[in-house]
Amino acid sequence: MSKIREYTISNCEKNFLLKCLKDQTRLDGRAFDEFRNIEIEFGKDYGCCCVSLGQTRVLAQVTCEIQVPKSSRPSEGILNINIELNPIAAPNFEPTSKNDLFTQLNRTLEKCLKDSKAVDLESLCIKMSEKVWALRVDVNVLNHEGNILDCASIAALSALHHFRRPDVTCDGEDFIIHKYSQRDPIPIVIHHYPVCITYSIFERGEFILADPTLLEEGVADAFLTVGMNSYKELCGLHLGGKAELNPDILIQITQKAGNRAGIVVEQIKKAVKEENEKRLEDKSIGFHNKLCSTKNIDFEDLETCFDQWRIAPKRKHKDTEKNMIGETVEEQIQTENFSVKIEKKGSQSAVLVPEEFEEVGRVWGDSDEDEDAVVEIPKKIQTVSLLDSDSEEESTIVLNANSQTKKMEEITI
Amino acid sequence: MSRKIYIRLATDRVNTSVAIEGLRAYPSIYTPGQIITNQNEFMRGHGTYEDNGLLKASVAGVQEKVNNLISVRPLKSRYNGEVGDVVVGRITEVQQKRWKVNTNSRLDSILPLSSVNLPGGELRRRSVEDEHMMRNYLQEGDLISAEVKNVYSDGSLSLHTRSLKYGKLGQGIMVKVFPSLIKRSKTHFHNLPIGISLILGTNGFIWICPIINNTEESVGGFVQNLEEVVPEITRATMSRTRNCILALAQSKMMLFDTSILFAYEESKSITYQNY
Amino acid sequence: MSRNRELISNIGLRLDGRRALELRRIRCKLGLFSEPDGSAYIEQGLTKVLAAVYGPHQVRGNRSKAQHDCAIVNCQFSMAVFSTGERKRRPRGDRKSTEMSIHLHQALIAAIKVELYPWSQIDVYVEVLHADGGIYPACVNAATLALIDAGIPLKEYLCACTASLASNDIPMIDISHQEEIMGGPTLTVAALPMSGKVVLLEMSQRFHVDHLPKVLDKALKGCIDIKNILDEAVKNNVREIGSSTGWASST
Amino acid sequence: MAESFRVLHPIKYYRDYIASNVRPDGRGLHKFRPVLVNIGSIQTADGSALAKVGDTTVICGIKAELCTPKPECAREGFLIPNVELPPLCSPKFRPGPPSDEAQVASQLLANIVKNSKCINLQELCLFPEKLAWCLFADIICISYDGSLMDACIIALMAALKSVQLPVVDYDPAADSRLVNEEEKKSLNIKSVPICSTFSIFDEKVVLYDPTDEEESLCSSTFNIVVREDQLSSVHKPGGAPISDEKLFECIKVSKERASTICKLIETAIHENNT
Amino acid sequence: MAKVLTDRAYIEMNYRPKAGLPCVQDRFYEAILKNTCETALAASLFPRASVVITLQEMHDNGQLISCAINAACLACLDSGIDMRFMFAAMTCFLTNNGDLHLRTPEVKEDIDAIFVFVFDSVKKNVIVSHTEGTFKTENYKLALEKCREGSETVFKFMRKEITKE
Repeated sequence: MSKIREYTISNCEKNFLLKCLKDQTRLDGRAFDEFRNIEIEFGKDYGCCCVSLGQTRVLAQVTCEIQVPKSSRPSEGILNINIELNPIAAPNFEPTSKNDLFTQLNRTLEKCLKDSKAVDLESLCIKMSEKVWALRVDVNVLNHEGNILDCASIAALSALHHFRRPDVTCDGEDFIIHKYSQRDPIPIVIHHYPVCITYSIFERGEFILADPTLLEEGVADAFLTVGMNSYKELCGLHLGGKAELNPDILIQITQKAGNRAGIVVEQIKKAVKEENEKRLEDKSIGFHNKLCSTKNIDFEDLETCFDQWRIAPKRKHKDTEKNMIGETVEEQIQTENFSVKIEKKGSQSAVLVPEEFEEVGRVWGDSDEDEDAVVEIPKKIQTVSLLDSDSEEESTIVLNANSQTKKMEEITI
Repeated sequence: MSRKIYIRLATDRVNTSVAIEGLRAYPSIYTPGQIITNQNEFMRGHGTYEDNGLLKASVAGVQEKVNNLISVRPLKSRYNGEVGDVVVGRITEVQQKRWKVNTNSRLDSILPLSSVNLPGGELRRRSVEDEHMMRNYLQEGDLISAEVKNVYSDGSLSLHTRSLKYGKLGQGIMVKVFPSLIKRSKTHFHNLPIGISLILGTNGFIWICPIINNTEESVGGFVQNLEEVVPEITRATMSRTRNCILALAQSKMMLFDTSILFAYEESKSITYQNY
Repeated sequence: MSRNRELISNIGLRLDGRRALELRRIRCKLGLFSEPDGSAYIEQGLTKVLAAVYGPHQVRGNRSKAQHDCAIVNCQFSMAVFSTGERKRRPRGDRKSTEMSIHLHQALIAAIKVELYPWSQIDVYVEVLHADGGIYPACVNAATLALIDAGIPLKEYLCACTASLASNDIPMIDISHQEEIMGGPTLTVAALPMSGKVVLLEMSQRFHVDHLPKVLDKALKGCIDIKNILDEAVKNNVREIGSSTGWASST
Repeated sequence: MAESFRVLHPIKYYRDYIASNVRPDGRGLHKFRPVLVNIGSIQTADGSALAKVGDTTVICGIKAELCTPKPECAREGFLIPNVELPPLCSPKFRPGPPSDEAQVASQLLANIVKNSKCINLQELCLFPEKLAWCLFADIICISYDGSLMDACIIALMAALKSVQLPVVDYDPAADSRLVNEEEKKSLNIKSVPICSTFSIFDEKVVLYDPTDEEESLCSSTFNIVVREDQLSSVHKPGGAPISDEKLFECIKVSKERASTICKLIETAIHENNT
Repeated sequence: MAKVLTDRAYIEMNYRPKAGLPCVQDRFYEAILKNTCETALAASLFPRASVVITLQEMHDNGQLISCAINAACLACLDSGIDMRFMFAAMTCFLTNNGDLHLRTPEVKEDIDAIFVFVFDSVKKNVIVSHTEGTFKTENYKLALEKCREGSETVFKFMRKEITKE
């Protein structure tokens, strides 16, 4: 399928943006080091959250299952992180392709969360070198409006923080996995909370913008992603693109990122805490709060609910209903009873021939020849299968061809 | 075959340089990023760039100065075509009204249909039939010798074969060396006294073939005589020449008729085993 | 953190006997092969990397990729199956190698003067023969040498170096594999050392942001040292070729 | 002439035929093709059957393996149906990983097996949490000419009926198993679901048991699975809408057909045993 | 390029589960969704084009496939692509005491069969029928009627939603 090409930015857009930057203005009116708003919502399941950073939106879900640990680390659980770039987020994304952006996003997030040992993997061990919990964080990008990485890292971290795994008790040999309803599930132990903070670099470091939008991403020379936790510890750092940056600018940015990290982590923790309290109080939870609470579906509620999910502004559209079909079904189906006969065709096979068929019987007529063919088929298979089990398939094909040629002959006659 | 084989890492390799160290003063060598001058009366040539009012080198090589023009010439690079160069190339594509030729340049060169000698007179208009016949004249994979007619702004070359000495090549050997090893001289077509003919393409492609009697000139150089049997002695000479050229290239010696002849003479003392 | 203390001994020596700011031995060679336009081999300690450059040449394969204003740079990183302790089953194509290729590409386009070659393509192939820590820097340095050998214009040398933090205090450079697995944080820097610009920065594990300036500073110093070594090798190479060809010039 | 007309204007070609209540292969609109069942075709499998519906030929081989049950359902064994559509059965399939069509067919088959409860999975369990049979039912299509599901289910059910499993003695204390190859027993097949395929041509004419060509020209194809006198699946995955009366007409027809095919399978099995 | 159809638009359907990689079950849903949209969209108006519809599961609280189909219909309406009719999906549950419910029963074990129907908005004919479990024809008939009634509400909602603003 010829795919929609990657979004190319026209020269005038690019020049306009750069010119605005020279006037110390960003197109959306933010200050250079201002970030977009973060919104964190949690789903009904444990470890499910939806994070939006401005218009960029991702959905994260943590799942767990029991696996055999890696032989190199027998006492550690497994953490897998996967960011999926759906065509739902941007038309040029493909559901299956693993492009450069995909690799880079996944690796950077992996470094930020996994290599910095944010999750206590040892607490996920059930039995040394036999059973451990394998956590899987799936991040689905719902809308791409720049800076997927920051959004994904917040979502992944919130989801991990929110997630509860089922409790497991050991009963001698057997392990009992308790359902959520039986025993209180256990949260994941997180040592520290690292988030990614991305800056885009323009004109070789002349302008540095925090949290770039899609357009800004397209124009920027390079990106600096800082993985940072609330203790201002670096957990992964990546500068890439066509960058040429002075080290002192770099250090300056990382310092700034430290402050930002504190704010973001605070927000994540607060959101999770509020959510957990809600759960305790048995308040309605999940994305469609209002929908769940009302017994009868009310239009107003549905609307507000859908409005929350509406991302793109509404378009006017023409009345589609007039194009609908208006054909009437005229034909009547005649009822009929089957009169069929089942013929025994030699050993181990039988044929069902509808009687009407014999009347029509042009192709399928039961002439002697045809009957012979039908009888012969199983015999052939039988003999071959006795001799050599591997060649059954081939022989069957041959025999099928046989019957076909028979058919052909009849037609020609 | 019980010969011992020595495998060494590249760092242990001995360069087969035949130069005598310290015989003469080195010209000034520049490496990428090195400042050439801070005076701005000089003009920026190839291999240099300006950065904050400083003229810096962008390649590793020697400085060349013509009046105010400063350039740095790398001792090894892809072929940079100049008008009038003799090149040997390979047809990679037949397009409408032109052929694409690989000449070891950074972009494929172009041989327009209007720049070849067609059979039956030079000053004929190119008709539609000629366009259809293009693949009959030259097809993908054919080797040609040609001259650079024009260099376009993007660096691609336009070639022509409008002389009887250019055109399709027949039987022979092609050797590929670095273009900078070919010495530019008055003529790049040599009939060596050892009974072979050489075309030293400035693009680093060298063509070795038996001496051809100029009989089929009238057809405009689109005929390959593949029937003619080249005697074994000529073949041996050709192969020996080829090996000499490779040996010279290996030791980074400049290639021109004299150096190849000398190498050939020198190699005679080493007999080869006839398998 | 207790592990980190072992990285550097009381008398300031590392596991392999180096001092904190000492590079491993670098040996390199240019122009190994005749088929590529440029090739180079580099050894940094036990890490051995081969690089080959083809081009600039006409864009092959997907022609729509060609750019009207600059050359496209195609990088491929691969590791020989025998380069690591365990046999590596997938020498290229897994997430880490793809990431390496991407990072190599990002660093190289910052150094190569791509704007000189419209519609062209430059291929850079790197093969790690022996991996002993600091693979990425070795690849970058080898690629730089191969590009210089191919006569492709660069802004300046592109050098890369790793740095780490021992005892949570002492920066050290050029991390070996042994030190990598002992678990210190690793900062990889690719820089244009002459102008002191950072081109690519990569970090794994964690350390406090306050340590970054000094670690980065030492890594950049490492880059400068590497640049000096490479420069020497390049000059020798030019001298050698020059004297064999008799400094012949077209004029 | 007729052949080129068929290639150039297939829909028109069919319309002309259908207008006179007959299909190009000579069948009436509401006629099924002959069905052939052959049991025990593959000796290496624990159970096997070949089914032919018209030219559609599939072969099903069942291999049984011992495995540990899943912790979630510790008292159940497994029956895993898998439909393969190799390139040899029709030019429209390409080599490589299973096509979407094959995946959908496998899933549909798994659904039917689950819905019709034709086999009690608990009977496949030998010892809770420790040992169970896992039946891999691989169905390979040898020739594809429409109504794939009909053939697949007949082959699967016939093969299941022919399965002979060795008796296994399991000692949970010592975790030892003893497979007695001498003594074999058949599976307890509780019911036989039978599938019938229908197509809707031009959004109004229902064709029974369509061929491949008819399926591709029709705007909708649907299956009705009948188990004894009950329905176990009415699967219409989109396509042209159908009116209720036609739908229920088809349900009625498929019930009648199911009983005859059940008898057919019984006859074949009986033949096998004698 | 291989998927280009010369006489109508190619409809590509992507169904993404919330967690993990897409499995066979998701392909099955994809096939139903794709066939439904192919019928409803006036694809012949856009030859050689492609329409990509991506659905992302957000939360599964039962009736997932119905929800996905209705979402696809709303998304198609929102995109302004020409359609022949709207479609709406309804799920119906048959419990072991023989009752039919449009809401997911609390206890899973009570469910005997599940019916999913999709109707067109013009003649209210059946586009999709998907069932789970075994049931009698009468039950099927009743479920069909019940769902058809229920689909009215969904159509009403869709109309209101698109004419809003």
